Parts: sequence; C-alpha cells; structure tokens
Amino acid sequence: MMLEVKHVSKSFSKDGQPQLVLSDLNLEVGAREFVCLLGPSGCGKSTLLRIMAGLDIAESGGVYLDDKLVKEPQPKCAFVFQDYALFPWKTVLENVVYGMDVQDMYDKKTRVEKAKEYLKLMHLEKYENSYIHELSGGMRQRTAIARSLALEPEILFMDEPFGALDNFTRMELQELLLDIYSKNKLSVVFVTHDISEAIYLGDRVVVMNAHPGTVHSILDINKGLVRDRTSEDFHLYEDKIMQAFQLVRKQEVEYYI
Amino acid sequence: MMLEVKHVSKSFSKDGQPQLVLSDLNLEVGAREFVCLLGPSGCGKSTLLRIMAGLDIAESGGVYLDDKLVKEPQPKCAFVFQDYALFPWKTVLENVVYGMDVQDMYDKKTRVEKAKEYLKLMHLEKYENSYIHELSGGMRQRTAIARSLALEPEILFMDEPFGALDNFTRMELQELLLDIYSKNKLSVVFVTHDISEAIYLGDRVVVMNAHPGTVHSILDINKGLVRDRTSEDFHLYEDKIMQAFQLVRKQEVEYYI
Amino acid sequence: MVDVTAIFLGILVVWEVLTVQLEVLDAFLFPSPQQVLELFIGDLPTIFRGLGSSLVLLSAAYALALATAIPLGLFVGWRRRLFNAVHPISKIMSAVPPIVYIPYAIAILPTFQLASVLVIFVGAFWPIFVSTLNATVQIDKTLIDSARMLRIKERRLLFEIILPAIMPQVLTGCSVGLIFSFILLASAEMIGATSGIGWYVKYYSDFGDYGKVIVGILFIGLVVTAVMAVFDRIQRHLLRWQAKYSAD
Amino acid sequence: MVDVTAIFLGILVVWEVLTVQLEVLDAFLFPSPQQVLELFIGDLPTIFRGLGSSLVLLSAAYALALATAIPLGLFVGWRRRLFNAVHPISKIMSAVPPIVYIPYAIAILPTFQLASVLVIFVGAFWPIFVSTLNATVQIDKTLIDSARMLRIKERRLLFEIILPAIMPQVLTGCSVGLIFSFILLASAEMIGATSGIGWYVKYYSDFGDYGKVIVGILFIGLVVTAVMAVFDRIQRHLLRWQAKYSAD
Amino acid sequence: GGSEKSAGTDKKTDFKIGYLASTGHILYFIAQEKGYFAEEGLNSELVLFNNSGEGITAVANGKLDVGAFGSSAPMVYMSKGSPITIFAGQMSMGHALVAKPEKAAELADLKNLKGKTVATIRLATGDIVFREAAIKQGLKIGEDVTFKEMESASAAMEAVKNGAADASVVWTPFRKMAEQQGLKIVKYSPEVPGFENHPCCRQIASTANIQKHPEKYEAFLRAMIKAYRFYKTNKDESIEILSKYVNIDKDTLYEETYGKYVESNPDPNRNAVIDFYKYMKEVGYIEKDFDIAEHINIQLYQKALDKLLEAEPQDSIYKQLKADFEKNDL
Ligand SMILES: Nc1ncnc2c1ncn2[C@@H]1O[C@H](COP(=O)(O)OP(=O)(O)OP(=O)(O)O)[C@@H](O)[C@H]1O
Ligand SMILES: Nc1ncnc2c1ncn2[C@@H]1O[C@H](COP(=O)(O)OP(=O)(O)OP(=O)(O)O)[C@@H](O)[C@H]1O
Ligand SMILES: [Mg+2]
Ligand SMILES: [Mg+2]
Repeated sequence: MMLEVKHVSKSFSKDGQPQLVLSDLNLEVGAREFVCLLGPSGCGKSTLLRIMAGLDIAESGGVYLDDKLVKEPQPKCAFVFQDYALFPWKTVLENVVYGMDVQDMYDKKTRVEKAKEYLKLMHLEKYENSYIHELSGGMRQRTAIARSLALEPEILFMDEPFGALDNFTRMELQELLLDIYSKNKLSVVFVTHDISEAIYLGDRVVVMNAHPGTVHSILDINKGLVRDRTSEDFHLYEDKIMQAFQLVRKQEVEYYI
Repeated sequence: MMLEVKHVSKSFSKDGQPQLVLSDLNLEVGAREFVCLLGPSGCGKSTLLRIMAGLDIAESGGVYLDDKLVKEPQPKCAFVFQDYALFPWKTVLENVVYGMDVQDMYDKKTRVEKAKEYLKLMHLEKYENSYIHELSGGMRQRTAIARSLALEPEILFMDEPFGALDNFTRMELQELLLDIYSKNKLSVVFVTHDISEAIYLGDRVVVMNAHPGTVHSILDINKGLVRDRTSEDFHLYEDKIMQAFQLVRKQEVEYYI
Repeated sequence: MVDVTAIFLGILVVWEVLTVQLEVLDAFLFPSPQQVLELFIGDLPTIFRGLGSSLVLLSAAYALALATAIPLGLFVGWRRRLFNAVHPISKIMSAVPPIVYIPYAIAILPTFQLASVLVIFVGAFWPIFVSTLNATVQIDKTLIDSARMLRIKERRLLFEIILPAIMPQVLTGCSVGLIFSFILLASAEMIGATSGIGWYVKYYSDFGDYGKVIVGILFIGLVVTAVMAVFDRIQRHLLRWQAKYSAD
Repeated sequence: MVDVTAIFLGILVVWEVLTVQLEVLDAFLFPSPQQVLELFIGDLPTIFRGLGSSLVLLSAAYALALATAIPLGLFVGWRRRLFNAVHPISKIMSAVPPIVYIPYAIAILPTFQLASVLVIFVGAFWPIFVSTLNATVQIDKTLIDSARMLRIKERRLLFEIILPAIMPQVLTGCSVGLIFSFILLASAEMIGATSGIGWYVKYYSDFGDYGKVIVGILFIGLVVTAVMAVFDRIQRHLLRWQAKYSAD
Repeated sequence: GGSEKSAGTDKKTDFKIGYLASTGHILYFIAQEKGYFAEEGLNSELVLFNNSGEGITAVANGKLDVGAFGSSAPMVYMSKGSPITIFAGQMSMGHALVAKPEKAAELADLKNLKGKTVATIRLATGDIVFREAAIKQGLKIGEDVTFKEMESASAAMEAVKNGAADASVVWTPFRKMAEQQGLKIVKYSPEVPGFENHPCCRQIASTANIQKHPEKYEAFLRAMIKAYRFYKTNKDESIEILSKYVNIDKDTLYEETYGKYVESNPDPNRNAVIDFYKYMKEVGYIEKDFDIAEHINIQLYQKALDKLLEAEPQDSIYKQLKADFEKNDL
C-alpha cells in the first residue's frame, strides 16, 4: 500500500475571489505508517485530508493509491471526523454494523459479532444499545473509531479526532489508538494542531505552512524515546516543533491579528 | 473584595434519581487573585462556577461576596462562556457596547469610545463592524473578553474560555489574558481541564475530584518560575499535577470506561 | 395538565357568565354551555358516523401526501439544480388555496370521494414537501461524507441516511400538514358528502345553527387533540434517539 | 433562473398541446393559454383595483398578526408554566378552519372589512404565534445566562435578546402565516367585498368562468412571488448577521 | 326505501342525483324514500353539494346524471358554453327580503331601497329578483342602492342583525328562521311584479346524456311526478321524510314547504324560465347573449306525464299538472 500526493493544488472562492488553499503539495504515506499533519488553523489540513480520502478532488495534481488516481472514496479506506459524524438515530452497535452492511461484509450474524468485538476493543461493550446522545464525547469518538476499524481499512484518515475532547479523555484515546495501531495492519493519516499529540502518535510529523498550504518540514520521531510524555526527549521534540512553529507563526501574524 | 464558597452542595436529578454533583465544597477567592479550577469532565466545575456567579443557587451552604449571600448575578461581575455566548445579531462593537448600555454605564458616546479601547486591547480594532459569524473562534473569544472587561468587573468568571480553540490560538489568548490581568484590578476564576493552562495562568490551581465534586488539593504556583512553558520548572509543575490526577483518575476509572 | 384544565374551566365559566348570567352575547350566535352540551349528546350518533367517514378521507389523503411528498422532497432536495428550479415554483404553488382545485378535481376524478381526497392531499402535500426539501438541502455535510466514505448507493443514502437525519424537520412539516388537513376537511366534505365532522360544521353553519357549529368545532378540537397525541407518540418513537425524547 | 424559466415554458407547452393541439381537456374548465392571456389583458384594470383592496386587507391583518402573535409568543414561551398550559390549547385552536369565524366576525365587528381582516388575521396568527412560542422555549440557555449576568430587565431580555435570537424561527413562522393569509384571502373576500384578487377568483368560479379563475390564480401566483421576494429581502436584512445571508 | 322487487327483475341503471340541503328539494327525497326511483328502474344515489358551481361542474362532466342547483347559476354556466340543459322544475318562488322590524315598514315600498345596503348571495334567485326590483324602481345598483355579497345566508342575516346591512335576501328555510331571530319579511319574491311564479331550482343534465339516454330521464321524471303527487297528498309524511335531509325543526320545515309563496313542482315552467333569463340580462349577470330556448327540453317531461296519465287517466293531480304544463310551457 502506497498513497502518494503529487503536486496537489486546490483553491476555494472567497468573497468571489479564488483563494489558493493548497499549493503544489507533495507527500507520501507508506504501508503501516502513522503520519501526523500538524499546522495552524486554516492552513488546509482538512482540505488535504479530504482530497487524500477521495472526498474532494484536487484542482491540479492528484492523489494516487497504489499508482491509481483517486477520484472518489476508495475501498479499504475509513475516515474519522472531528465531530464524529455518527448516525444519531442508530444505537452504538447499529452504527458499527451499518458500515459493514453497506459494504456487504460477512453475513448478518457475523457482522454483529465482529461489531461487538470492536466495541469491546474500545471498552464500549456496556453501551452497545445506547443512543449517541447518551454518550460523552470520548465515548462517541470511540464509537466512531470502532465503526471505522470494523471496515478493516488499510488506511485510516482522522481529522482532529480528539479536538473536541478534554485533555484527560484525549490522552486515554491516544493510548487506545496507539494500541490498536500496533495490533492492526493499517496506515493512519492523522490531522491535529496539538504538538504533543503529534509527537506522541506519529512516526512522522508533517508540519504545514498556511496561505497557501504547503509542507514546511517533516520530522521523524523515534518512537522508542517518546513513550513517556513527561520524559526529557518528549519535551525536546516539543520544543523543536514549537520553534519550527514560531517561524510559521511569524509569517502568519498579519493574517491572524 | 472577597468571594467565599461555604459548604456548598448541589445535586441534579438524573433518570429521576437525585445525583450529588457538589458536596460540601469550600473555597475562597481574594482580591486580584487568579484561581484556576482544574478537574476531569463532569466533576462539577461549571456548576460550581455558575453558583459562584449567582447564575445557579446552591442546595445547601452558600456563596458570599464581601459577606453578603449571593442569590443572583451581582454587579461588578462578568462571565465568559466556553461557547462565547455573543449576540450574533450584533456587530463586534455593538456586542461590547450593549452590556454597558444595559448597566447604564456612561453616556452613549463614551460607551462607544470605551468599547473601542477594549477592542483595541484585544487586537480587534479592524473587526469592529464585523458580525460574529465572520470571526474565527479566537476572535470570538477575544470579543467576549472585551465585552466582559468593558463592564469593569471586579471578578471575571471564565468557564473553559479557550476550550474550543486550537493550541496556537489558545496560547496567544493565554498571553493576552495574563497581560490584561496584570494591568487591571480584577480577580479571575478560571475553569479548565488543561494542566499546562492552569499552571501558566493561575496563582492557585484548585484540583477537583468528581462524584461528588470536592476540592482534591490546592497548588500555589510561583509565577516567577513558569513564565516559559518550555522551562524545567514548568514541566515539574506539570508532572506534579499529572500525578495528582492519576490518583483522581484511578478513583474515576469505573465511571469512565 | 392542571393548568390546561384550569384554563378550560376558566373559559367555560366566562362563557356561562356571558351567555346565561349577563346575557350580553347574542343568544343565537352564542348558545350557553348547557345548550351546547345537550346538542352534543343528542347528536352523538351523527357525529360519530361523521368521524368515521372523515377519518377515512383524512387518512387516505394524508397517507398519499406522506408517500409522495417525502420521497419527492428528498429527491429534489438532493439535486441542487433541481432544487433551485423547483423551490420558487413550490413556493407559489403552496399559496394557491386548495379549494380552487375543487372543480377540476370533480371534472377529472371518477368519484366525489377521490375529489375530496385530492383537496386534502394538496393541502397536506406542500408543507411536508417544502420541509423535506429545505431540510435535505441544509443537511449536515459531514454526515453525507461519512456515508460517501462507505461508497453507498444513492437510494440507500437518501432513505437510510438523509431521511432519518432530517426526520425532525420532516415531522414538523408533517404536523403542519396534519393541521392543514383538518382545516381543509370542511371544504373537502362540501363535495358530495352527507357526513363527516367538517361537513357537520359547514352544514349547520349554512343553516345558522350555531349551537351545532360550536358542537362541531369542539368535537374537531377533541379529534385534533387525539390525533395530535397519536402523532406525538409516533414522533416520540421515531425520534427516540434524540435527547429530548429519550425519557420515555 | 434559467431552470425556473425552462420549467415554466415546459408547463406552458404542455398546456397548449393538451388544450389546443390535442383537445383532450374539457375546453370549459381548461381554456387555452392564449385565451387566458387575452382575458388577463382585458381584465387588467379590474385586477389591479382588486390588488389594491386585497393588499390593504392583507397588510392590515398581517400587521395585526405580527403585532400580537410575536409579543404573546415571547411572553408565553418565556413562562414555562404558562407555556405548558397554552401550548396544547393553541394546537387545537390552530386547527379550527378560520372560515367558521365568519358569522361571528360579522356579528361582532362593525364593518365587513374588519370581519374580513379578522378572518385573515386568525389564519396568520397561529403559525407566527406557535413558532415564536416554540423557539422561545427552546432558546439557547447560555444566551439567557449571558444576559442575566448583565442584570437585565425582563422587557429588554424579551425584546432585545430573545426576539433577535429566535428571529430565524419567527421568520419561518411569518412566512407560513403569509402563505396562510393568501390562502384565506378568497374566503375573507366573500364577506361583502366587491373587488380583490381572492374575490375575483371566487366570483368567476361562481360564474363558471374558468378562464378568469385561471387568470386570477396566476395573478395570485405573481403577487405571492412578488410579496415573497419582498419578504426574502426583509428576512435577508433582519438575518444579515447569519453566515448564509451575509453575501449581500 | 324501495326494496320491493329489486333482486329478481332486470338490472337497474345507476343514476346519480345532486342536491342541496334545501326544503325545495323535497321531491328528490320523497322519490328516494318512497322507492319511486327504484320502481322506475333507477338505482338512484343522492349526492349532497354545498355549492352550485361545483354541482353544475359535476353535471356538465357527467359525474352527476341530474342535479338542481338554482336557476341563475346554470344559466350563467350555459352562457359560458357549459353543455347542460334544463329539463324539469324543482322548486318555485320561496325567496324574500328581510329586515329589522323598525325598517321593514319603510322598505315595503321598494322605492325606499334608495341609499340602503342589501346583503345578498351572489347568483341566488332572490338576488336577481330584488336587483331587478330595484332597477324597476329606477334605482341604479351601486349608486342608489348597494348590494353587498355575502358568503352564506346566515352571514347575510347576521349583517342585518348587527346593522351592517339594512336588508337581506334570503330563501327557504331562512325566511322563517329570520323571523324566528326577530327579523321581519319585507317582501316575498313573488310579490315583486314580473316574478309572480318565478322559477327557483331547475333540474339540469348534461345535454349529451339527455340525447343519449332519454329513457333514463323519462323514468326519472315519472318518479318525480309520483313524488309530487305524494307531496301534495301526504303532507305529514312528506315533512317526516324531509326532516331526514334538512336537519331543522319540523314547524319551520312545514312552513317553508307548504306555507306562503313556495312550491315544489317538476314542471319545467319554460315560459317563466325565459322571462327569468331576460331579467338576468338586465341585472347584468349574462354577458354573452345566447338562445336560452335551446337549453330547455320540455319533451321529456311531457312524455313522462303522458305515460303516467295513460295508466291513470283520472288522477286529478296528474290532470292538473297537464293543464299547468300547457299553460306554462307551450
Ligand atoms: N468548502 C469550502 N469553501 C470555501 N472555503 C473553504 C472550504 N473549505 C475550506 N475552505 C477554506 O480553506 C482554508 C483551509 O481550510 P481547512 O478546513 O482545510 O483548514 P484546516 O487546516 O483544516 O483548519 P482547522 O484547523 O481550523 O480545521 C480555510 O481558509 C477555509 O476557509
Ligand atoms: N442542568 C443540569 N441538569 C442535570 N444535570 C446536570 C445539569 N448541569 C450539570 N449536570 C450534571 O452535573 C455534573 C457536573 O456537570 P458540570 O457541567 O458542572 O461538569 P464540568 O466539570 O463543568 O464538566 P465539563 O468539563 O465537561 O464542562 C455532570 O454529571 C452533569 O451531567
Ligand atoms: Mg480542519
Ligand atoms: Mg463545564
């Protein structure tokens, strides 16, 4: 599995004027890789991720999955949204089963069994029959992740999945995600604007510039060193990226203040 | 100015059962003090803050402002909400002016002048005539803060004001808030679940337990030591609270997983 | 409930005082509560027969409106271009009083009952259609994206994702449509009917028998209350996944 | 716009083919487009005079509905207990066909015109009242808290905070009320009127002059379109603070 | 009803009859309840309408085989090209002008309508009678006297009661009901010169249907004539039947069926119809002149009556009808 972003540009019209959001952006995601996209608000992270997932189309350039141009959502891909995008009229279990149903995976009974497995993995076995509104934010996002995993994807796209959660829940879910990632054969493309989250999760951290969105720098993380958030090395990576960001922010100041 | 929380308890009914949310809670906020309330989601931080502000009434015990029982919102108090609670049908300037208008402060012309001053303080002078929906989250919260400051409060209550912002914007606003706090004669009661935010901002950090909400411990912060977020001392405080929290979380595990 | 009852009793007392005690109101137009009650009891068989035929009419028309307005609304709302073309037209059409269709309905449809059904149908159709249409256009795009990632077929997208997602707004439209149906019942039952609760009101109001008119209106009120209670139940069931309905 | 025009032309062509070319439709009920156009041009003075008196009627009734339904809705919606008592009653009342009030309106009110106004008023009142009521009850509580922190007076809270905050829903109710007004125009103008666009339709339908009935309906359609365009403008202005209306 | 020999004999033809809930339609109700339609081989069904226009549309489109929806409305529809024919009568006279007692005496002289407001129902027979009466007094409608068109007879009476109108045009049974509510009859419609035996509801049918199935209509008319005989000879039972269809108190029904200036009669009354048509033109209700005679068919009635007389040549009522026919229709 190899996902390649080649010379992707994209603009949106704003107040009638076209505004370049992504400009000639290049990126590669290999098999079983965990890539974090990090950047300030509005730099085009979501736009890039959507194009990678086939939900949007690049204006020029393109995204290639195993050398095939991506024009629409591909099989074996799943997407986790910041606001969960669960189906609130379905119970937790039904939410997980539904995706498998649409994709014609297994028979009905097996689907339910598999779904229950994934819910157990996310510590949700007690909430199978709850409706979404009865869950806390963290539980919702865990449901959304279970739903995506149930599709047995090769690539999991995640757009600030923990952005709306409080810090404690967030840390828990990061742990859980790493655990699953290590146990399943999949690649993850993970958008965030939390530096420590990016370091804690990613094999590689892609720092993005804004206006227009481009890749500023790519940082490889030695996973052996950052297992403890309170470790020296962790703080070292943090400070490094913070500095990279200070540069990015300098350029941006005029847009934001 | 002295705000005292004395033996405050409060419960809400859940599925018909009364559920104790705050239990016999005591706390004091002095003049020109910056107090951070830190605790996991659902531990009753918002409930406590609302009772302190007079928006809710305690079931037993009470809140005293300069020895007078607080039964309703008091003059010289302002509240900043997480979701801004701006009036979207008013422009930025009108939002700031409106509060002063309701409180009959100054004459019309002076109100506008004062409002413009506060907006300038929050770097919003260019957006005076924008509507709320045209602003980014950070700009919205800056407007909300300007609106509160314009009331010249003695106490500013803030309920996770930066909870919905991305990390970079959040840091900027923390800076701005500290700046204003140091320049104005006011006390701040600030609810958050971000450890580093609490350390960076607070003179005192009140760590709360949940089920029912009580004060777990209070940490005094030496502000001289934490001016730099990447400093050793900062990380030290962080690790200290993190550990305190691990304890809190241990107790909580059964509720959350 | 206590308050509702209190208000009803209050109205009753005022009515009694104005008609019987003070006699300030024209006795012909405003019969006393007691007279109305007597008329009501005396006419119960007629009224209940009327209720039967009205319900047949209403349910046929309303079911037809549901069965056409919702799928059409989904389909048109989902296609932006079609929506842009249909939306202004539907605005105009919805303001045409359905009673003007009566002669056409009589001329074209084989039976008078079908003509009555058509009149009620038209009245119920527009609010349901327009609310489905608007809700579909304004649907949360992430939900759609989430379904698109599953490579879902359009049919399933419309009926398994969009329809349940917009169900709250659709139901609001349905309840307006239901109210419309009742308002049009009297007009619809002017076509070749000899019973029906709308007919009852219209018939006696033509004869200036205002006691019976009031009986009819009160009875329609009762029926509307009952039908709305059923509607609420269905709504509660369909929206049981919403926080505000989850208590039951 | 292109699509809308295309649809209109399409309807016109089908109409022409069915009436003139194939003659499958009863010529009495379905005059040809050309006949309708001729009648329209011939009757322009009558129609425009009618428009004048209809607009007077409509605007009086509608203004009255706005002036009463919105403050009442705010007031009742703000008081939970009052809301719980009034809500079920308003549901029933809103399902009473306003035409049954006609004899009462005539008996109580000094002039026919006022009676007509009352009938339209009742029709417009309920949707505006109910939507204001529901929106007030469901208003975002933080907004209220934010205002309470200012120690605001109730009057200002209702009209300066709640009313603008629920304006989107109130306007939806207002547009339903406007549609209702038009639907009731024909009935209202059955009371002692000698001109009016609703009267025109009803008059010629009594005389079996379906060419003119169609002229009247089309003209009402035009007027509704124009009034709705004005309404949209006002809505756009009142909601200029919303993202979707900010473009203009 | 007529359940006598329905099963055994040959199949009956379906026959839909449109009516208004009015005392004037008593002959339909009698024929239905006494089984006269069934006797004549018709499987009749009575369909109630509240609005003349809709009833006429139903007749013109063949959705009703016959109906009686006033006299002026069908004529207006004919003038617009509606393919319908008047072939029998149903009710005659029966209208009146009512006012508050204090005004009634003054208005008894119709000259005094000058400056007054009259509540009326558009296209009601009485509407034409009293408009024509005003014109005959040299009054200009719209200038000297105002006719306010109302939604229903009861609305018109309300207008008189609260003073919004000085007088109101009403018909049976509202004439009596107006009196019960304290109003006074100013003038009965036949008291207006020119309207002495004026028609009210006429029976109409689609012209094409009459041409295709004259036998059906003759059968229908025989039933109506039998009903007329019953109406004339069994008053109490007639009122009993009527009360099933017109739900008001029986005294009023009796008064408005057998009282002053009202009669139900199947005679087409061609001559009076043609006179009435002239007045319609004068009042301005007919814009396009047409030959009303072409839309009146008296042969069906004639044949039906002759057939009945053949069987019962000595029946006094049939004989009277024959005499009337020769006077009124030829
Ligand atoms: N559908 C759209 N129409 C118009 N402009 C858009 C659209 N989507 C995104 N944009 C603009 O493109 C830019 C990048 O948006 P994007 O959502 O990709 O940023 P982001 O990096 O994900 O930001 P955030 O961290 O706030 O989610 C922004 O300026 C945004 O306003
Ligand atoms: N109005 C209410 N009715 C019922 N229960 C309530 C209400 N407000 C709060 N609660 C309950 O009280 C508890 C504490 O709520 P509170 O909002 O004070 O927590 P919090 O610490 O502010 O959490 P968060 O960090 O998520 O904002 C929660 O369990 C919540 O469900
Ligand atoms: Mg984004
Ligand atoms: Mg909170």
